[in-house]
Amino acid sequence: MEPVTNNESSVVVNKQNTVTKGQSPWAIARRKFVRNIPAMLGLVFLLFITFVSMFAQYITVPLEDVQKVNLSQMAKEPSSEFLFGTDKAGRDVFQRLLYGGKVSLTLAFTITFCISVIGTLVGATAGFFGGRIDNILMRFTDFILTFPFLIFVIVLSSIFQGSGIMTLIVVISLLSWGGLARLVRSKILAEKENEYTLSAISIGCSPFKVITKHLLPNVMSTIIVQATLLLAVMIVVETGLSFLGFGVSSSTPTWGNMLQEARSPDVLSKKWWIWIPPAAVITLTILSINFVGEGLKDAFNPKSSR
Amino acid sequence: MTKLKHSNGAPVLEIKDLKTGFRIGGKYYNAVDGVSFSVKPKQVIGIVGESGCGKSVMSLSIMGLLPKENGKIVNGEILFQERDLAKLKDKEINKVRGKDIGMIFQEPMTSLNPVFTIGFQIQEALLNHTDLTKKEARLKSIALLKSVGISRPEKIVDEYPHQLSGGMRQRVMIAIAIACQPKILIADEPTTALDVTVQAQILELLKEIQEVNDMSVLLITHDLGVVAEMCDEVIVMYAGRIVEKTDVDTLFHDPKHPYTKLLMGAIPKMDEEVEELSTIKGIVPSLINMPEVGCRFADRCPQATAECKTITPQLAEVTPGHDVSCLLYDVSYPREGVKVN
Amino acid sequence: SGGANEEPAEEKPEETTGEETTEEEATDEPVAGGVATYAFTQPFKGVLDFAFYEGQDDSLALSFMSEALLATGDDLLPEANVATWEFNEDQTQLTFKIQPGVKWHDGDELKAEDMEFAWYVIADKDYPGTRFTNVSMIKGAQAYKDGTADKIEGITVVDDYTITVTVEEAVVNLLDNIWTYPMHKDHYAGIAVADMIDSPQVRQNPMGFGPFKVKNIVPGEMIEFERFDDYWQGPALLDGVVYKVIDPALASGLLESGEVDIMEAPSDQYPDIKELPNLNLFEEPSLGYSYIGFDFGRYDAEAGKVVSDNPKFQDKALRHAMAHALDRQGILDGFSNGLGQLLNVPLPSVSWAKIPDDQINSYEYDPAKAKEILAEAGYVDKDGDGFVEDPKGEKFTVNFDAMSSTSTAEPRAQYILQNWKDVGIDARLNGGALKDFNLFYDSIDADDPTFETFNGAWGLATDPDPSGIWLSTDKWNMMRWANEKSDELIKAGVKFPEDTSKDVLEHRKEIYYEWQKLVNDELPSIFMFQPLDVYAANKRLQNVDANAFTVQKDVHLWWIKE
Amino acid sequence: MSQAVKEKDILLEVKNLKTHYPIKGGFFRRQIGAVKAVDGISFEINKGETLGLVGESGCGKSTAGRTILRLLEPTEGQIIFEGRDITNLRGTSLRKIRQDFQMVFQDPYASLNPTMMVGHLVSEPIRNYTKRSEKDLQEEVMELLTKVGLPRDAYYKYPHEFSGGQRQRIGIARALALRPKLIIADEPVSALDVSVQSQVLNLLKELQDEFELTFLFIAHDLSVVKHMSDRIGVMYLGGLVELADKGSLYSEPLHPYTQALISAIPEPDPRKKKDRIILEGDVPSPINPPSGCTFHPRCRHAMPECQTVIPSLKEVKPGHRVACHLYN
Amino acid sequence: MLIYTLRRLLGMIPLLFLISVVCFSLAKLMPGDALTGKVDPLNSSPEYIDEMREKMGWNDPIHEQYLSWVGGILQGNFGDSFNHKMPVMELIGSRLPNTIFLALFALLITYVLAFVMGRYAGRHPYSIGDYAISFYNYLGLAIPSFVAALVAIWIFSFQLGWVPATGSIGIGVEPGTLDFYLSKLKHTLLPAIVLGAFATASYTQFLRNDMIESSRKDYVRTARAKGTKEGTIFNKHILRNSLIPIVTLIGFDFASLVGGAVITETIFTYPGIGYLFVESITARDYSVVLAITLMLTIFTLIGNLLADILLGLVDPRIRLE
Ligand SMILES: Nc1ncnc2c1ncn2[C@@H]1O[C@H](COP(=O)(O)OP(=O)(O)OP(=O)(O)O)[C@@H](O)[C@H]1O
Ligand SMILES: Nc1ncnc2c1ncn2[C@@H]1O[C@H](COP(=O)(O)OP(=O)(O)OP(=O)(O)O)[C@@H](O)[C@H]1O
Ligand SMILES: [Mg+2]
Ligand SMILES: [Mg+2]
Repeated sequence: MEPVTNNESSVVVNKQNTVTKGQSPWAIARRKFVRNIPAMLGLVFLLFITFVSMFAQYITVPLEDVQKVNLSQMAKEPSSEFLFGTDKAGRDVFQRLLYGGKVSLTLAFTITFCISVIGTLVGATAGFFGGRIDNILMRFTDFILTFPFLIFVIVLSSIFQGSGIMTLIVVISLLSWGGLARLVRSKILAEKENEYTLSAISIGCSPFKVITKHLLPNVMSTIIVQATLLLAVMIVVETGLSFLGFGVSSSTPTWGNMLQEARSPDVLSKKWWIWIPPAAVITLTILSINFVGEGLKDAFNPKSSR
Repeated sequence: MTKLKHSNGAPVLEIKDLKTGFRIGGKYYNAVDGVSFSVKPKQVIGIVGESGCGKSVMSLSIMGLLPKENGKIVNGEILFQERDLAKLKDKEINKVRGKDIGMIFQEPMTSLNPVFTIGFQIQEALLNHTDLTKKEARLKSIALLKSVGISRPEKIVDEYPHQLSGGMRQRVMIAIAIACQPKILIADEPTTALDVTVQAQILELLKEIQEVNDMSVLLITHDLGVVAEMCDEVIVMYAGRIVEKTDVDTLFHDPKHPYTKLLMGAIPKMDEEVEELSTIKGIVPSLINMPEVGCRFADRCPQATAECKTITPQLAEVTPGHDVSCLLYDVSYPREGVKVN
Repeated sequence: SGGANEEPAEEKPEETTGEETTEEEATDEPVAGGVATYAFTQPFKGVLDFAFYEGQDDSLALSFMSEALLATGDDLLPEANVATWEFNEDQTQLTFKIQPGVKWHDGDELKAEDMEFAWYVIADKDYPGTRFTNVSMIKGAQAYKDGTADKIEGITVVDDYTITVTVEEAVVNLLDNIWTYPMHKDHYAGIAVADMIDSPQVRQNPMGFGPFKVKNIVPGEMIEFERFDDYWQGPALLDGVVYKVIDPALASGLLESGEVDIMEAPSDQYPDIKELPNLNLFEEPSLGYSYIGFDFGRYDAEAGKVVSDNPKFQDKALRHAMAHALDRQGILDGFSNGLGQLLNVPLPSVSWAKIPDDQINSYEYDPAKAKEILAEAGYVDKDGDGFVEDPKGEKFTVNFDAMSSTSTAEPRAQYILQNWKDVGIDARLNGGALKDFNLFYDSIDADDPTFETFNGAWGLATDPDPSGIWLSTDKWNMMRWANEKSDELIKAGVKFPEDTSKDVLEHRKEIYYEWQKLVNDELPSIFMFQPLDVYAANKRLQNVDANAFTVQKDVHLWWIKE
Repeated sequence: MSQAVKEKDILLEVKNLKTHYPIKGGFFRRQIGAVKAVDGISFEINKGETLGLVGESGCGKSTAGRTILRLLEPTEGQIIFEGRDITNLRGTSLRKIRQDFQMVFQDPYASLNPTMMVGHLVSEPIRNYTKRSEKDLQEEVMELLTKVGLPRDAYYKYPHEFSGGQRQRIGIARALALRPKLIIADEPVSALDVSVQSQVLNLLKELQDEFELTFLFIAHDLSVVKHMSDRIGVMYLGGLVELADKGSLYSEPLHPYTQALISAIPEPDPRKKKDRIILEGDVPSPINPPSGCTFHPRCRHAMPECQTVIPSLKEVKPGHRVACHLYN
Repeated sequence: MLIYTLRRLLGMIPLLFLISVVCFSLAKLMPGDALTGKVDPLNSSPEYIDEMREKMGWNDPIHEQYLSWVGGILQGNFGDSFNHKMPVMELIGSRLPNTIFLALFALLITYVLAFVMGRYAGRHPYSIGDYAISFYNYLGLAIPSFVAALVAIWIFSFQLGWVPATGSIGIGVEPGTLDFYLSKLKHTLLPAIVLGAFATASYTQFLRNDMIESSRKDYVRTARAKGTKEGTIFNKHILRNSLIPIVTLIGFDFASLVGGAVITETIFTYPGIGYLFVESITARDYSVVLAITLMLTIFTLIGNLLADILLGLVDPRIRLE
């Protein structure tokens, strides 16, 4: 019988001096997560797609060759030579998919990371200190949140067009940390009510220590879950923007740029192999991210039993 | 106050060998494990025991309110007016709930629906079981509020739960429970969340209502003081089983079960000075760690012998009206040095 | 398309039988009735007067309801429409004679004063449109615009049907340039010029004397036209026409389903549309071309002319090599479905002034030759990185820019770079990305130093005069290419021959041939190709014909065969 | 243990302490009022004694405790610790003084950071104030854990692996880690079952003897307070209404509120009959406390002057202070 | 409540001011203007372009341009669209109803679907129906709206021909007639479904989970103890509590739907605000871009306010002051 989180059950009264280590909440969450089949499948898929994308150059040909237009093999159907066929410029869809994944995923991961950092920083500071600091930070967050996101990204990306994906990352990150900051703040406010915060202060922890050692680990699960969902959103944002022509420059392969080809009905109807793979990969990726997110949420939820 | 009204009428409610289980990881574990007792008309029965000993589960079993996902009555009968409540369908038991048996819960703060007015929530009980019109029901609910000691009931009917204090909410809960003048009121720790002075008010109210309505009351609590004050008969539970059952006076002045004795010694008394309170070592075993055979208290019992772990004691009458479930008093296992008083 | 992305203004359909013959023509007798749907792929603005409109979106709609005094023939020469014209001796006076009995949609007769009114509106100081260049040659028009005169000196209304204009200076292409769309004076009575563009007279009840009149306008979405029974060439056969805006992506589907009867087919859907059995296709070379320009220098605003001071592309051999390196036919076939024809001079193939191809260099795709030329010019790979160094031995890279307008823009740019790399030129996409239309032209305007070669497109006029973009004084000389010889020829091309007996057309032809040879040889930009416009019409729609600039020819003769 | 207390050995003195929570509102979100959670209380705690503080929920016990620890800013009044006014300490000096008083919290579930190992939880206060080798620390913490009745390997476990009573022991160990002079225990047993409660109470008493601790023991259960304390203060609506030795408080409660409170406690003996004083109504809101004596609207003995004059806490008998006009 | 609303409205003023500054600066930072690349020797001339730029004030110092712009707005004048040659307000006024109609329609679909499915799944958790709904939800969350739009067009317009794929109104219908409204409905159906049906997922999931959670609440037990029927318990006690958070999001949603319609409108060439915006960005039609941005910002602000007020109205526990 395995130890249950039920408070009364698993107290190990150890008479000998052997040291048995306890299970941290993280370890418990990990165990719960590992048992969640959809979440694990999602994670495996996500890791797989990330891995093959990140190592695209070792798996297939170098980027320059992938980008090479080949007029003699345009829009070829999938075959043994071209796993997913070729696009209208004669480029191997499969190879582009890998490189596209590299850019799309890097973008999504980086943006998510930036958002998480900014959002956490702002949210935690505002929530912990309260008062004037909170007021100022939250007004600023409101300000950011008021911008119609898509509209502003479009405007900004037409200002900074061509200056690479770095700018896109900065632009999107700066525009979208507001929600997370609010969430973190409210979580911190709630956690602050818990007596352990008072207890930390009363044993002489500095505010910095209270935030980093006591509050953040407790809101971390929320942040992680939220970041996972954000990751999915960011993939949609990248693909959507690129689809509209306001995202990553079309000279770089990304899933969104690949999908853009489907705007031509000819491709949409007759050359399914050009757009179905990116569409499917996008959908599957988001699906698996959502599964992972759901799994994490479940794993972190002390009430859930799995 | 406790006029020991041992009325000799037929029991209103009779529980026979009730076993209620919860599914944990695919297996059922009994949180209530073979409980039998009966409630006579106008009797106030107290049920005491530590947290987790199955008091609430038992009361929920009677009301058919066990969580559907993982809880069910495994065995036993709950006889009420010649019907076995344990076997009734949802629809049928719905007609009993709130009408013949009322119930109030521990948490007055969360037991009322925050988005409906007080009036609505009382009327609902009335409309469920009577043919009153809405208007009549409203008037009745105002009367009910008044009867549970709420001043300005005309105003309170239209207020929302969050506008009331804990004590007032518990009064509202009582009003709901007695709306249809039930035969039995089950009160699951009705005052645990309240302050002593408010507790005193509520207990006073309960007594009054019990008398006026001629109800039987099943009062669940872990506060021995409340039991002493309110009850005619007391049932002490431990880990899903009844360990001792007797009238209130006997229990407090002549407790038999070691658990009961320890429990009594653990509470500081107002008028006595003790340097050290008695303690019970260890904790209640959790459902899944429950020993299969033997006395469930054996692990913590200072008087336990080896047999206690192998022989399951039965609840048996030791002296008239005093049932104990302990090998110490079981005549079929006489031992040396057993002090039977 | 980019560059002069607006369609040239002289798109008046007129009565000539097209040389285009499509499959089986209708054998039956025309039947009146029915409504045809003409689709366009961008929302129209609804500025429904030729004097004010700006884009093709409105001009296509206008073509159903408005006409000009003159029209343009399939050979791109002016023709009479509702008026004939006459020049005086020294070619400084032009007289229009309007055919009597031409009715506006409100029943009033078209009069000379309507033409006069149009010129006055355009020359007005409050006129917000772009057409002043089309009246500026009239004597006194500038003065009127500046407010120094209250009449335009050069305009004389002789009688109701006759009007004469005097021009400042005789030019050979006056007829091509002068504004000939009348505006119904009474229709605009009481409206200040500044307010006209927003007035209901333009927006809701536009006025013309074409075969159809407006019945209903859904802004930005569609215009319903109904037959105008008093049309001067007799009532149209169709009951009406619907001008409808659709998503380009859906063109082929809508054509297939018959929801759209006729439209210019988006080139990317050509393969699809070609396959549709219910359509007739009309393929016409359009008035425009794409090119890759070299950056020769900058525009000196103070001096008002371009200065070709960028040393990079001064070597003609380099330019020739880069042209030979390009697989233009491949690009055309690969990215434009082969819809176009290569060209080597900036004149439309249908123009009378176009030099025959055998007299000029056609710059075939020949990488070997390109490498040869490069090597001769001193561009050789000295450090063995696979790319040539310049004659001084320094690293040689070429930046390339293109607009991100269509979905094929990216692979096309990629392919062009590949072509150049194949002959050893280290060509790169400037900044790693395509630029949107605005940034592209902003950078050119600002003489962005990173701009070295760029893929643009131009619209072509019916008249061959290349001034406006090819003179060294033109601000729109995007290559910043200054060449004295070229300037001379361009200026001579619009002058009347000194030998007055010489045929003006022949005279100009000679000059333009010479200019084309020069440009073809100097190659300030690599001329890519002239696109082919494809018009698709449902087979039920009869009497449809197209030329280089329109499919809306003789719309009053269209009819529907069920 | 209280025998050893020398009369004038005052550890902590609280003078006219007030803590108000501001209420914001109105158009400009100005402060429009205050929750007068603690409204002028004065008492002192002698070295080595246990002062109990009882009162109903919301009467300001926790607020008082927290204010004394300077976890909340006092609105008014003075807190004097070992003769030193600590009311206005800030920053480092405040952190320094915190070594000397510690707190045991009510909710054993919420007061331990669930993400930290017990060993770290308990050693954290030491880490905050001293530099010690990891090994020493571990030894010390394990020692401490055994002191409070936990196994040594609890060090490596997480709070969720313990029962409520055990968690409360962890909390106590943590409070003891710095060997503080004063421990404020804020309802340390109210969330526990009787059997467990008695364990914790016994433990606290033991520890008090062993470490010569001074306690401010807050609870709403009068019998528990009485069991634990030498002297007891009774709070009502932010004010201290009575302060006396536990013996005299129980045998001879003076304030009508204290009398009602004591009589409300159900006696675990059915044979004892008491005259129950049932209070009318609810405790008024601390935002708008009644004028004069805050208890007057519910008081059986209310006199006209109770409505206007605020009674002050006066010593009416040796060691027995009460704030009531009846004893003027 | 009134005071609360007023205070919130007042609080918007500085925010709006800041946002207008940001918007304006951004618009001016975009490369090119409405006249860029209008290179057409036949129709235009460099002189004309210079003259127009001067006339439009595009050569003035930026703060002066800003002041005159803001000055105009304060008088209700957002300037003229350069591209459409008409006052911006009129232009937006002609497109806004379409977008609002689309947004409301989508909102209706979202809420109805979410309500029906969420209620079912919440009442019958872990049933086959629940799993089917979950499956739909996961797909809904994973398929980006533009992919859905493309597929929907292909299937419903091209293959099945049920609904038109573009525009907002059919040919030859008189405004005001029944046909007119039917035609509008038909045109809006597909984009609304794509916009609405795919937004459903998160709400459905939310409603379901909240209902399951609510059904474990103490007050539900109380209701059962009163003898209330199961149906009533779900439809009244549980649903009422679970709907509150969703319903109050309507205001917020509406604002974000209007702003988020960019992609959908563009794909469906649905002449609404989103499409106009993309069009105007490409054409650098500043006055329109600015007006739309500002308008959507105000929508967002009002939406947020509305959400809060709604919450205060439906949830008796929350009092706004
Ligand atoms: N829904 C449930 N699922 C699984 N186990 C349950 C459930 N409800 C109660 N139990 C278990 O049943 C046992 C008895 O619980 P019950 O609530 O009856 O205790 P109690 O005596 O009422 O305690 P308390 O004084 O805390 O109310 C406990 O071990 C508890 O963990
Ligand atoms: N952060 C706060 N903001 C505003 N009011 C508060 C705050 N904390 C407590 N209060 C109010 O102050 C009063 C006193 O609260 P306090 O927590 O000190 O009471 P208590 O006696 O400890 O009660 P309990 O027995 O419930 O712990 C209460 O009315 C409470 O509502
Ligand atoms: Mg219980
Ligand atoms: Mg407290």
